Amino acid sequence: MAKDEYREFRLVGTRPDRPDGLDKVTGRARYGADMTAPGMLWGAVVRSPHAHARIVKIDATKALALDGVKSVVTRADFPEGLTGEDWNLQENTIAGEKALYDGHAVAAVAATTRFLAEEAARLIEVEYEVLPHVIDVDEAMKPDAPVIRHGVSDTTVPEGMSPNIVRKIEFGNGDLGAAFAAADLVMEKSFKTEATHQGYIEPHACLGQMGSDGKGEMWVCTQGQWYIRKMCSAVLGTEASQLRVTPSEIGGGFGGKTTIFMEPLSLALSRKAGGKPVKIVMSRSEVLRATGPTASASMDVKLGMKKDGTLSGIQVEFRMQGGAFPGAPTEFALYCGLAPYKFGAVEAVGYDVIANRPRCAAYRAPGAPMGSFAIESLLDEMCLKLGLDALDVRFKNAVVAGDRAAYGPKFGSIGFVETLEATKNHPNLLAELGPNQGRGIAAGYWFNHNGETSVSMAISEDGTAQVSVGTPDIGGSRASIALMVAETLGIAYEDVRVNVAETGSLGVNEPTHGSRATFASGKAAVLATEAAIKEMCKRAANEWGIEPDAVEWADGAARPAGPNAGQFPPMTIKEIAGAMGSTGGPISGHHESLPDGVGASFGCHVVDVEVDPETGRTEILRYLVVQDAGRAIHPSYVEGQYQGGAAQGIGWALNEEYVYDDKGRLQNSVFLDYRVPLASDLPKIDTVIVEVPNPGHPYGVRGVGETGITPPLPALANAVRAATGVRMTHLPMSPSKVLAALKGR
Amino acid sequence: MKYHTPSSFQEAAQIAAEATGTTRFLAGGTDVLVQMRAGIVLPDELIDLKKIPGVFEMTRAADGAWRIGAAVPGARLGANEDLVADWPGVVEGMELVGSTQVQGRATLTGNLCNGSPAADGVPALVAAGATVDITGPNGTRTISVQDIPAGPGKTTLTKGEVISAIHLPARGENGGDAYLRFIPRTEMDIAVVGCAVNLTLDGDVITSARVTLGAVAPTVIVVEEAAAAIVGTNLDDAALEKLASAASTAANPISDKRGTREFRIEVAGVLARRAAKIAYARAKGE
Amino acid sequence: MSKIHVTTTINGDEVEFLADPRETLLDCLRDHVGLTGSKEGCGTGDCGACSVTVDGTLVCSCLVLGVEAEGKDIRTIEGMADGATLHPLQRKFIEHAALQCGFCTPGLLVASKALLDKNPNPSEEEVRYWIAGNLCRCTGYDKIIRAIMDAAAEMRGEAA
Amino acid sequence: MAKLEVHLWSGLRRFVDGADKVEVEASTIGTMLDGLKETYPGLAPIIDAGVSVAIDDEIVNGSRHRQLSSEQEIFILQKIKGG
Repeated sequence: MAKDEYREFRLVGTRPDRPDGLDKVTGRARYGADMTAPGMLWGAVVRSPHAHARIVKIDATKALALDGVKSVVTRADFPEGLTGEDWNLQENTIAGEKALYDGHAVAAVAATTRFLAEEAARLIEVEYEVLPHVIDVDEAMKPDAPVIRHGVSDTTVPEGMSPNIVRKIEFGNGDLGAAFAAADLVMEKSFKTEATHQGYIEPHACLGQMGSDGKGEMWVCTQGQWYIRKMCSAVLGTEASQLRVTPSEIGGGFGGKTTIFMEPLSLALSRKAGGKPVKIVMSRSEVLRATGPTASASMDVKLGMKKDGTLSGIQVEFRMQGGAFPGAPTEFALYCGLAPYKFGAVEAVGYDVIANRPRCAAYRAPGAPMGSFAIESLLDEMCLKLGLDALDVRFKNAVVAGDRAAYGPKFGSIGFVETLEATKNHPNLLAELGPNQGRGIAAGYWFNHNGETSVSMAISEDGTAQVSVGTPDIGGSRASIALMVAETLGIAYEDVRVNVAETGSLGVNEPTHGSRATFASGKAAVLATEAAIKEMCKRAANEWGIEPDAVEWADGAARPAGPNAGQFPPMTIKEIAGAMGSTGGPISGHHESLPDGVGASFGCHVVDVEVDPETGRTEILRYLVVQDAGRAIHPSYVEGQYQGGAAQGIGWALNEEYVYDDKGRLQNSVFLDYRVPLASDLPKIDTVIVEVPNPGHPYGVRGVGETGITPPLPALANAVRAATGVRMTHLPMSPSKVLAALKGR
Repeated sequence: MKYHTPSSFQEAAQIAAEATGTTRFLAGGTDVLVQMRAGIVLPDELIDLKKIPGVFEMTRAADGAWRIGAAVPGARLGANEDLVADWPGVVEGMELVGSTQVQGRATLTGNLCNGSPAADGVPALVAAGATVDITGPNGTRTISVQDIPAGPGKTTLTKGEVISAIHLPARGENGGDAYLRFIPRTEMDIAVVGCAVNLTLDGDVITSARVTLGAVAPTVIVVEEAAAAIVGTNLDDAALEKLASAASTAANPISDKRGTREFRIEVAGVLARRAAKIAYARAKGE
Repeated sequence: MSKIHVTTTINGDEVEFLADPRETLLDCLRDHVGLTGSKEGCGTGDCGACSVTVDGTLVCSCLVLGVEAEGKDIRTIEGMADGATLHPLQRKFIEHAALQCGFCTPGLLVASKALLDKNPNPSEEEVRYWIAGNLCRCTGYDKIIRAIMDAAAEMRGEAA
Repeated sequence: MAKLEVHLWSGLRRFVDGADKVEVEASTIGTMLDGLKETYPGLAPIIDAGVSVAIDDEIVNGSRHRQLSSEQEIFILQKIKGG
């Protein structure tokens, strides 16, 4: 798509109020738990207290004897014979033969009140035979580790390895031996990161209704209503089109709301209770025990560097557990961790491993933060060893368009060097540091994603526009899409209303994931708008009696062009829309595709910390995010993504982690002990939006949501190293760990 | 669950004494409601003390001693300038409990009765030598705060007994107290280690001291050796080192999700040193 | 389980409801009174999404029983605007893009209003500590802090 | 139909007799993947489970009907989506 980098825009790049702002500051916006329905029942879920146990018997007699208890479901109420990912989804929704992790659902109950449902859940008796369990990824890979399930491994796993290793990823190029021989310094280190949770403040909630005919309705907080529809239908054995899913406003997702958890349970309970709607709202503890989280990782890196900072070769092995099912994002950890630099020779090996933990869900640039932590940490350590400037070394090895990524293909238009330039010029790099203070720098990368996209727009009788998109607005995408449509149409921003549609009114859309909403729905909305503009030009041409090709659209009006230029006064969108009932009927535009032209985004973060040498506590003094946005449609929400990603990365680096006891039970399933960053923990987060427009998008957009969580992990580790002289290789860098490292224990 | 709103502590004690099922007293509710929500405690009888006259009162007697009603929330302690002037350590301990929102409800009495070894409100109360009034089915008694905690989640209160007020002694001249805790974040966490120091001076010399530690043993502990290390000194570096060492030696913590045993032992000494400096400065009126 | 009749004032209006004594004020607001602006993010007083004021005191409504509302003056997010006129904090939150998903927003607005009612000129640090019990996972708090500081300045009559 | 050169990640090489790239006659992404599966049955489960295809400097998901030419550089990658 042709696009002029120096185009000036009327609206793109401005910062108007978001369309849903008023609803969201007045409490009117309706989220997952805010919907009720006549005759509604409340659902509650019985969850395994064991990390790994055979389910011997489930007896719901006492629960069903309570007045007001309307239905109980177990795995027996779900169809048999599912395979592959459908089976994984069903098994994770409700355990079959075995409970695979602490918090795994084993039964569910619906009753007339929430208290009654909870009481009934407590009365459902489940007999378990507790089995040996395994939590840690390296433990799970050992030949004698307890086996979660046999037959999960795909054909990439060599014979003779533990059945818990379900996938092996290998790629590479060049002669590693020669590369290391040519290096002036070769170092190797091992790194670990613990599992963290997306930590959205809104717990999962849904209101589901399904009759015995398999027709159903669902109101749910989700990043993707069509995914909910497809997955629920698969798990229940019903037809997708018979289930209509309406997305509520969504209270955060970060990848964690791209899949199903208890949604099929509400439908199954409803179906069994004569079609009464069933609402299920998870507690925070259920959210932490049974949804999300991300994978934990154990990683080895060996890197070769020349005296001048040139990288000569890298060898990495990443092992990641993603819970009791395949899907740890090991390949993304490898791809993204290796993406920023020309490494010379590369040898990369990864393992996807299962363990007795909740099934990992996507979390903002899945895998990338772990990979970057390992590689950027070692890179930093080697810069220190060779006395090189960390930013200079990154410049020297940075990939540019046309360079080949470590995982194979070449990069298209990217803005990594521009991002490093902007970092270098930022005043934060000149701030003086005191005792026990240190500065850390790290880069990060995310591919960005296109995904199935279907958008409709229609011109209203008064010349305003409505746009229906399938990607829930999780952070201001209504505003960015309205800006692009209004820009394209030449009308006011306020004259565009963007609706997030339910599954009945558009073709299939993938969720708001992969940083795709403003890129993909935005691009489709612009193309849909161009289709409507073409029709409006045709209407004007008909009125003027000239060829449609001889009409152009500018500033919200059709204008005769070419030989007809100036022959007629412009016909405004209001005039065309007002007459459309008598000129051929409604005017609308539609676009559906897998949009091409995805543009990747690089970022660079700089953090200054102070570490208390007596307690190991890390305080963040200042924080800088620099990232390529392609073009910022609504810069405030681009900055918001940068700041939010940084904050989540800071939490991951310093305090957040899943803590298990020796029985494999999660020890910190409340926000009191799952420590996400607080307002008082953070400084202002400075941002620089770099704009290297993406040629694949009509306004140059690159996805911006995910890259920002990638650099904080290594940036913080590098800063702590600078402040203390101690290299932390195991996240989180909790005070206990840092103090122990300082004391040389 | 039955919800009671007695109009006297005698009535409250009576209801509790006669109850056959699980009973909980409700003041601020910031522990009880959390336990109810999580299904850890499902009371049959919930006895709300807030309708009892005087439970929100906070008074300083002519001799300088304080009486703090059972339902006075943390935010009101901090808002009382006289109390802050007399017992800043007690106030800062309570004010560290939870968020601003929790401060609107949580009480010192509740913090004490919850029985958590990590309760932030308790070490400074013990260091101050505070006492509590207890009403039971057989009358009232007054005991030291130190004698209330009996282990994690446990108190020495017997069936039907309820605390009606907390007493702090008169501050007197040249005294100061301080409480510090260590948490990983800046707010909202449970103490990994807590330490309170209460001392009095004659000129620059410490004449008496009490040092207490939280979260390093099943209950709050009073570290006599730590106090002895600084009494008779002007808190010089040697005294501070001895204090820190005594605090670390006295700590006998567990390793858990909030911190390791080694970390707690080490930091107990660090906090003792830091808290003592603050208390000393306060005693000098600095 | 017998229910208890509660008469209370919410956002200036007298309201009656029947509460199961186990229900929190948050449950009652959401399920009996139809005020779903206050959110439950944790149920343990750790996230602040359910913040309301009771007789002027900022609390987590998940840590107050519904029956305790008897005779009290409750203020929620739904009562923050004066009719069609937004409170300056509400306006500044929109203007500064201080919300992404918006789920924590009602609680943050109620909490920050309680701060400005008490202290019209807080420092950034005071704001950060006052709202430490209001978790936001989307924004990193930066724009929230800017919005509160700007609203405070405007309310003091200072130019932003 | 064109003769396409397709690069594989090295973990797949044992299904194609150790080669790091293979040739296949095809005109679109779909026929290229089908051709690979037919010639190298070991690749079938991997491809069926979902892969992304990089064409020159762009990573493409879905789009079986996208035209390919022998001048393009083609890589098979693990399927990419995101959070």
